[in-house]
Amino acid sequence: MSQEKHHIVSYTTHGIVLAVLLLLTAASVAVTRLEMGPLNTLVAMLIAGAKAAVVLIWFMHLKFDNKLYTIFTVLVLVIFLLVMYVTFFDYSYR
Amino acid sequence: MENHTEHTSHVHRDDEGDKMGMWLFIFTELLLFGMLFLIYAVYRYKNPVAFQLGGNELDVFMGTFNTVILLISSATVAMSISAIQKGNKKQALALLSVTLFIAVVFLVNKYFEWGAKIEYGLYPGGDALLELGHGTILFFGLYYVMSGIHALHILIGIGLFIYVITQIRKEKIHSTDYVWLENTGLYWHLVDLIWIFLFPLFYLIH
Amino acid sequence: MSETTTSTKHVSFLEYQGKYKGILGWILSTDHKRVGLLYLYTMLVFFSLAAILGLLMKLQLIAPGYTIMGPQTYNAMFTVHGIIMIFIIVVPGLPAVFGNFFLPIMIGAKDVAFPKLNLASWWIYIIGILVVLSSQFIGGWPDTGWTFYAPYSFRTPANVLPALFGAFILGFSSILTGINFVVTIHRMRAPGMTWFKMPLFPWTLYATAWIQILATPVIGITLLLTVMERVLGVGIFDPALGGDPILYQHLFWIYSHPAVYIMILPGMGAISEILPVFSRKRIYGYKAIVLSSLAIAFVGYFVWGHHMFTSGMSGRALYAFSFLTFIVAIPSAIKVFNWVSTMYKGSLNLQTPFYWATSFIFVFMIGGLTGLVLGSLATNVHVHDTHFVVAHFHFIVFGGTGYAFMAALHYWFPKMFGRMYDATWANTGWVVFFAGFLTLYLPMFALGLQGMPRRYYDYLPEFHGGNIISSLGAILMIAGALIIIVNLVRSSRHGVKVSDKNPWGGKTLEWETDTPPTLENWDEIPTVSESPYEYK
Amino acid sequence: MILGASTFVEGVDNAFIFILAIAFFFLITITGTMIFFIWRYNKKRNPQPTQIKDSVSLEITWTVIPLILVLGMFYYGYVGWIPMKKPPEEGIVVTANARMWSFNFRYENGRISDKLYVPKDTAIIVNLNALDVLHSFYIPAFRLKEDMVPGLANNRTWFEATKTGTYTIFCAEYCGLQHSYMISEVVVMEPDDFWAWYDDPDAMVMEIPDDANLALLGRQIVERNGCIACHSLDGRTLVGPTFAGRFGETITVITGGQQREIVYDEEYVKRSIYDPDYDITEGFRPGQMLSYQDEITEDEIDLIIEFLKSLNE
Repeated sequence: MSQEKHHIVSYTTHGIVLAVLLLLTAASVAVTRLEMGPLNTLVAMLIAGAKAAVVLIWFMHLKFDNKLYTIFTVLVLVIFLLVMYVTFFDYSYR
Repeated sequence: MENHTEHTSHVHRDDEGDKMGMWLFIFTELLLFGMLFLIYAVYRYKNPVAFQLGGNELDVFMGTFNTVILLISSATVAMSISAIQKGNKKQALALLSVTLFIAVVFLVNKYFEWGAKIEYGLYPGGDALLELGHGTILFFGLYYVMSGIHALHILIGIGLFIYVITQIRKEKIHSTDYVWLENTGLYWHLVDLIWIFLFPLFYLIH
Repeated sequence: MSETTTSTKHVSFLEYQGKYKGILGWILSTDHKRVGLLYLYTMLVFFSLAAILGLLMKLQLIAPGYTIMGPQTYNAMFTVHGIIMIFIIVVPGLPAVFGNFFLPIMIGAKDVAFPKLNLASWWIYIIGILVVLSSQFIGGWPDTGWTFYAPYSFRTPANVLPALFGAFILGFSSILTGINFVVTIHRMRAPGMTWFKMPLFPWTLYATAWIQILATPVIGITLLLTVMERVLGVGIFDPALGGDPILYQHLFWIYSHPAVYIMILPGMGAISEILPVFSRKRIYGYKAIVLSSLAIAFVGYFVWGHHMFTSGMSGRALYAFSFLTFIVAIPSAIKVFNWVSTMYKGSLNLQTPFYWATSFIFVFMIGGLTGLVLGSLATNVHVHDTHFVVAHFHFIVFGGTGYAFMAALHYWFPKMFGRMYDATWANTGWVVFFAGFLTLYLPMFALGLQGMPRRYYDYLPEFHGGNIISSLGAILMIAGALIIIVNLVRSSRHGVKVSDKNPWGGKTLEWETDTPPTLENWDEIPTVSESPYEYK
Repeated sequence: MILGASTFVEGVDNAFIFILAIAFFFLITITGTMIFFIWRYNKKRNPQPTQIKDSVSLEITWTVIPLILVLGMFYYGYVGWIPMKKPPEEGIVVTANARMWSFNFRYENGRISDKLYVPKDTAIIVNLNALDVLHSFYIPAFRLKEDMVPGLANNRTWFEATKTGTYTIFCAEYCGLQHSYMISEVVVMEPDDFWAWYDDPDAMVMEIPDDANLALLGRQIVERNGCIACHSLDGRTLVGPTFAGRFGETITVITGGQQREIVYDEEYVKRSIYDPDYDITEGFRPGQMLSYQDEITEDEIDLIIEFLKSLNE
């Protein structure tokens, strides 16, 4: 019952994914040199978010696995972000 | 009533279940680090200038280097799963050894990075740090706590890789039973995932 | 020969002789039922200890001033009482005991998904307990209260580290149980048992397990940071170094409010099992109860701030939290209405579990309705941190979880031990306990309204009246608890044997196994076609 | 309800009445229904159960009605609370200092008192200042409570008393050993009386008449600063060493990790007040007392010494 067929990800795919991740890292470091004020943080977080998504989808096989894991992951992220949001109800208005 | 040995305690194998368990564990880790990120966000919000200055103290090159090698190690671990699925034991072992090596290099880097800071007195309770303002104390407090807990996870990862490598050698992990490797891989990606956020937060944003 | 084979096949899990004999056969057994009982026995021991501490505290409060102990002892006692009751008894509570024992059986599985991990989580639990209690031998008891509020928890000269570490370790045990249950429910339901044919107790365990997985790490890191604060002085919560003590409270309650639902949800599940059986009726509003459990689990994450209405948070955060708190009250109300409706036109079998279940509804209502007083901003400011809060959460955590635990214990007792308890003693115990409970906690509401703060070693003369009644109630309640425990412990060894698979006439799967169940519960995994509680 | 003496009382009590009325209604109705069911549908009276279908409309009904009611509760709670968060522009500003385990109150003209004296019908803005750990400023009669958080900027509250009299101030946030003794009083006076007290020059400048009882004045300072929460006057050991019968004795202290014998003299008393951790009396723990550097003047210390001397008699 446990031996459902598994998708084997090719080395090429992994290579491309790694290349993308390294590029994003380089972009992230490069962008810091620009002076954009508070936008810096936003851009850095967006790039980090993109990298995280790439790792989750390809390296962690969310793309190929049971969709349940994707649902769980999204749910967990939603809860975390909401907790963060609600906390800032305090700090932004103090 | 002595002889019940014929009763075989059922060998229940459910790779999908094992993987689900690992994912759930990863969620607990995400929330654990998530709360550290929450603390970071709050203090950055309250002490923007001190956090910028604190970031300047850290070595961007070291951070970038560690990020790059950690990403590579994530790729090698992912590839090792493909290798084992194809039944290619040798390649899998080679890829895992690379990962293990990188994990050790990461820790060595961390050791030197921390060592340099501690020499300056930039550690919790250290003289140099106490002279700086509250915001900087918080920045370095968080830096040590977050990268420290992350390093602890790397250490655990090293243990897991050693275990998995020996199991592959013993043919306990092979092309039809590799959930241990898969779960170790998931764990390692988690470690990578956290670093992906730690890196810009501490080293990059000025 | 043929006879021996049948008897070996149907030997109960209590008598089954595995690799190890005697006590080792228990503490090294991965059988989910034995693990469940291990938790039960451990909890019995520590519940008794913490209850004695509670009684001593009430005796100290019977009159103003020094009665039987000094303030340091008193402060240590309410701290240890809180830590044991919260982290060792009610958080693991129903999931660890009845969840372990009955979840696999109720969904038609042979064991949980990870039996070894299950045993490991009991061992981690024991280690956690030992670490907590070790403080007594290495530097004395902590005196921070179970909340470990910053900055007192790292300013006090008392010995706080073992308690912090112990609670941290206990968290791991809780997480592992949660992971185990979620995977078990996803992967091991019997053929035909779709999600909406699953009984309600497993449903609430499922919701609970998710909270255990997602909330427990929050307290883990918070406790760890407090340890680091004490040992290294990292400054994260220390106002002297720029830290914000209110952030500690945020983190603490981000876990500890959902933890209240870890405590109460499985109790609600157990009540939802018991009422239909003793009413001989289908549970009213099955789907409403399921959905409200999930809703509670989800919304419960975002209401933690109502523990902090006077903490110095921003005003906007305050009314956001107050609003969400009122929203989360609704699912509980829905459950109460459905339970009462289940009794309507039933054929009520007035037995001990039914008494516990109905008294659960009563005390839970008091707890819930006084919760509304605490959720509303204006009233909260007055009664926050007073005896009103103490009364409220004892009504929820003890009145809710505790009564549900008792109901579940009296309900499943014959299945677990293959013996029946003495019903007269059980009912007597219930009456005495119930009376004592109300006498103990109701006056606290009045004391809180009058303004008596909590965690008070001594009080002004104007609070004397309420405290006398309350303390006498404590004595009565402990007497009731004693009757109940003695009756159950005695009956588990000497009670009348029950061989009937289904003494109460329940419809869920656990009543189709042998009494007590065999090692793997089933000779053959059952197939499910009907939804649970299909009474005709 | 209980005694109320501030402008907040009405709003808070209205919320109490609204919520408690609904709560009692539901508690009594539902419990009554349960008891009725147990009587009417028990096995003897009703041997055959009747199965009933779930009704979506009923579920919706008992979701919506409670929802409306709790929104009403939210509203009452909000309305009763919002004035607490809006201190008026003008009023008497008092700084409340809390430390383990005493309060004191500093007025704008520099006057310090261990009780909070306020005029009736006047807005009092209280800056909350915690020196060590969390405390909470709680006046039940005013329906007022706000935590005192060390390091928190703009930590304040306000009230306007409506009745003269004396009301208790509690510390509601657990703060250690003597938490339950951390009590003070707010004295509400007629405005004229208050201003007379406030402007009383004798209390401002310490002019000690020749025939004054110095020890008694010292005792007042000791009490005002809450010293006796930790230092007993009758020889009992509390958090710190007792005051009784010590002055002039030779005592054993730990100074910088070294044990030494010193005389309990004027110099020692002063050092212990301004730098409490310098000498720790044997058998006691450091870190328990904060410096009173800015709160007790040297002149006052002289009076305290007179008081300590008087305890030897």
